[in-house]
Amino acid sequence: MNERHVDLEILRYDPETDEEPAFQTYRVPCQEDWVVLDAVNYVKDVLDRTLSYRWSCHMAVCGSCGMMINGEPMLSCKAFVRDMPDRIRIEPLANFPIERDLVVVTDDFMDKLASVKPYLIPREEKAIEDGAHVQTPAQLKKFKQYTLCINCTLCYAACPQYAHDQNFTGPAALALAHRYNLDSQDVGRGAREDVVASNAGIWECSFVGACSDVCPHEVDPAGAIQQTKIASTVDYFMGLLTPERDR
Amino acid sequence: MSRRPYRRAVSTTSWWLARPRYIRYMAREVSCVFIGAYTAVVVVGLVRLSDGAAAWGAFLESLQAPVSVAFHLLALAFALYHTVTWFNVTPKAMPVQFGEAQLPGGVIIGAHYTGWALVSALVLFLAGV
Amino acid sequence: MARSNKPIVWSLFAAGGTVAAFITPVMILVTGLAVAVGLLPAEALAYDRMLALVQNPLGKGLVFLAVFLPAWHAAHRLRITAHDFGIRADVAVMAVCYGLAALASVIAAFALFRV
Amino acid sequence: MEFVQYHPTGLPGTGILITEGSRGEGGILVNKDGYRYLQDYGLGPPDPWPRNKAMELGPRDRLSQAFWHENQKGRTIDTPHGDVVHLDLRHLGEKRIDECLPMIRDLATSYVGVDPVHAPIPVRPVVHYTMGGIDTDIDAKTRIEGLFAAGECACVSINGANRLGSNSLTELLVFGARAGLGAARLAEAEVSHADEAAIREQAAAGDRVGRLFRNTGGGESVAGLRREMNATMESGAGIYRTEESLSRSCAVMNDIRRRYADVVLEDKSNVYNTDLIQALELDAMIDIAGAVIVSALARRESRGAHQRLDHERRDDEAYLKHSLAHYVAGEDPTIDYRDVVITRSEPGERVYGGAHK
Repeated sequence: MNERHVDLEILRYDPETDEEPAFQTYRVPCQEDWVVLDAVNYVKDVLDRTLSYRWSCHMAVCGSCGMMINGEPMLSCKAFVRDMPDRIRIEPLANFPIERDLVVVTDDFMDKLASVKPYLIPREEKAIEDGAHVQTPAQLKKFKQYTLCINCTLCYAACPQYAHDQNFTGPAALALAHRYNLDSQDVGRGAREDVVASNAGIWECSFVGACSDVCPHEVDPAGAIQQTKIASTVDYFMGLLTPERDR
Repeated sequence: MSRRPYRRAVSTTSWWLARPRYIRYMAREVSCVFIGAYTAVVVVGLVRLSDGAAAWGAFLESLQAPVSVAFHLLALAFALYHTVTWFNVTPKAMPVQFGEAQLPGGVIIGAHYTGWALVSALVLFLAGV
Repeated sequence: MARSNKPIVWSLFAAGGTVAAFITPVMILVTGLAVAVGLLPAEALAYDRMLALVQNPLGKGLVFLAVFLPAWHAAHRLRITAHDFGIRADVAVMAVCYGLAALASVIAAFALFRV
Repeated sequence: MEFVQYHPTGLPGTGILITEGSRGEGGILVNKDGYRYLQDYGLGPPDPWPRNKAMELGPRDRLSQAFWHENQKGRTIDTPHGDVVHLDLRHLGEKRIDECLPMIRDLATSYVGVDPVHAPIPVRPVVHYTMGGIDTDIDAKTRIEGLFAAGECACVSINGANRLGSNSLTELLVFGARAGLGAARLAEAEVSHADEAAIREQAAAGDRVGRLFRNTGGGESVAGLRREMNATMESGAGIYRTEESLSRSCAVMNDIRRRYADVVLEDKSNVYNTDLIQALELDAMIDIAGAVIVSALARRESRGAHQRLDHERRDDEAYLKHSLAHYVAGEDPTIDYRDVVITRSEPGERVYGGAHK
């Protein structure tokens, strides 16, 4: 198999020794079918054991190996070296604080995710004896796309509004809220609305659309947010017309 | 443990130069300046129209000035960019589902362009083309 | 967190953006370019025709909407764009943008009322 | 721990799984001659349609074993990433593939450069799941007070010597919840389990990390030892085992265990030190590999995912039992047994294919 030498410029940062991050370059012999993660693993296994980064499944389902690759947020297990120039610049995901090397702190995202109540809120609890919850394929189709999110946070790294205002609930969390709002088994929309329809929620989004561009599973958070804006606007005016309605 | 998470600075003024996608976004947003300015021209025109035939004639004459033509050319380019970017995202904002089938985005976009062509043709027809 | 009042301005933005997308290009073409450079005969924008248009109640309404909605669309987007260019004084920006749109709407209404 | 499931259709090189769903839709497995070889291994007849428990929808262990035999007969296809057979989906057509298996098309196209609409996907068995694990009760409690385990690391015995696809969901959702609830209840009971022995154990664990940091000699690398471990486990304790192959791997693993003492950390940082994490993981994996080998050596029969070429029959009399491996510092684990509790499903003959009906 053909081997090709690629220079990886990796942003390094060890809080115990470094004032600020700096690039370090590694020359890596790459196989033709390698992804960037394979090249980074080569650095770790052969050239420099001190490099820190996250990865797990190597097949684009676990969402842990996101990195900025030549400035674009990507899953490094799905970024093929054959599509890249001979110098590949690798940085930790943008818009998150750097813990160490390519590892970022995602606590803020986790909090945002929890804030939109990303779980089914049923009308009433149903005992197992009462049988299955029934949902038609058409009802499933309404939200299925938004279930494909793997929480890789590439969309947060791509979002300029999150970059400028960390209060923004952000693409993945809002898309997930939309997913549950559209679910025929769920009645939690009102409970989510206080977070979703706040200034820091959908209204912080200016529809740049970069989140949907970088999504590895075509979830389209930008579309989800636009749909939520329309639904929330309808809600808002309905609320004005019927102020006594329980909101 | 001596954690010290490092936060990289993001420019608040020039961030959008970093990626082509951001530049396209800003071009779309800046279209509002031209749509707003053109709307102002229309308002001036309405005022001149209400001032009478002479004022309206003077207004029409001022539109022939090279600077006016240049402005309108630029405004047209941005207005067209607004139209294209606005229509192309309609399937995202307003998806249409029949049963299990999703109406293809191209159909929704195509319907908008068709409507646009009809409206434009109607206006041109009324203008005497 | 409190629910936002943005639906008021956003609905105007969305409606205005749609109207602008459909009619602004052809309006610019007719009023700003075609007649000015002679692609369309000057009669297209003749005083009598224009006056007839804005004196007709339906025409009056349509012309007002063609000013009012794009103006609010542009105002709201300009507010966001100012933020995107790093201007963080949102209250001042909001006052200027929405103020201009309100002013344009009022003047247009006044002119249409007068003819 | 001797029961390790191989998934029959992984991509060569990466080991990425091509889901059973692709065979459920009607995908077929063929050898280098384009022959549906599964019919030679008691899984036939080779109907053109998918049938439950027959041909390509036979159990994972049988399909993986059939591959091994085809490989022995020289009827597999040689690639730079090892021998493969072909999973052919072409007859399903582009529309069906895009509707039902979009992810498979994406994975195959991206990772092996094969579009299943136009060409068969190269696949081979890949190590997939350990049926064994930390011994827990039905509340996910382990033998160590205060320690709960759930998921693949645990063995609550919803799998036997084999495992059905998607059972991991039960392991996670049901027993994950029970573990969490159990741990929360224990924490609320305000009982302190920090007795002297526990404190000594914690100190020993801390010392283990400290020793890794202080170690300067040797110069064994984690990645190098891990690669050797992978190779010997695959060759000696893989789809088929023998006394001889297992003993060979046992010796290699003992050597790796000895050399592990010479692992040196390059990374001395206290923040997100993955060099340390990998060293600790390797340490644990060496123990687990030892448990797999020793329990497999002791089980002189073939059952489910444990197939001995030198003991091909199942022996319920002697081995209808769980093997329990106990850790002994620096030595092979000791093995003892516990009876299997049989509830609704009696052990029976495993018959597949449609011919017997």
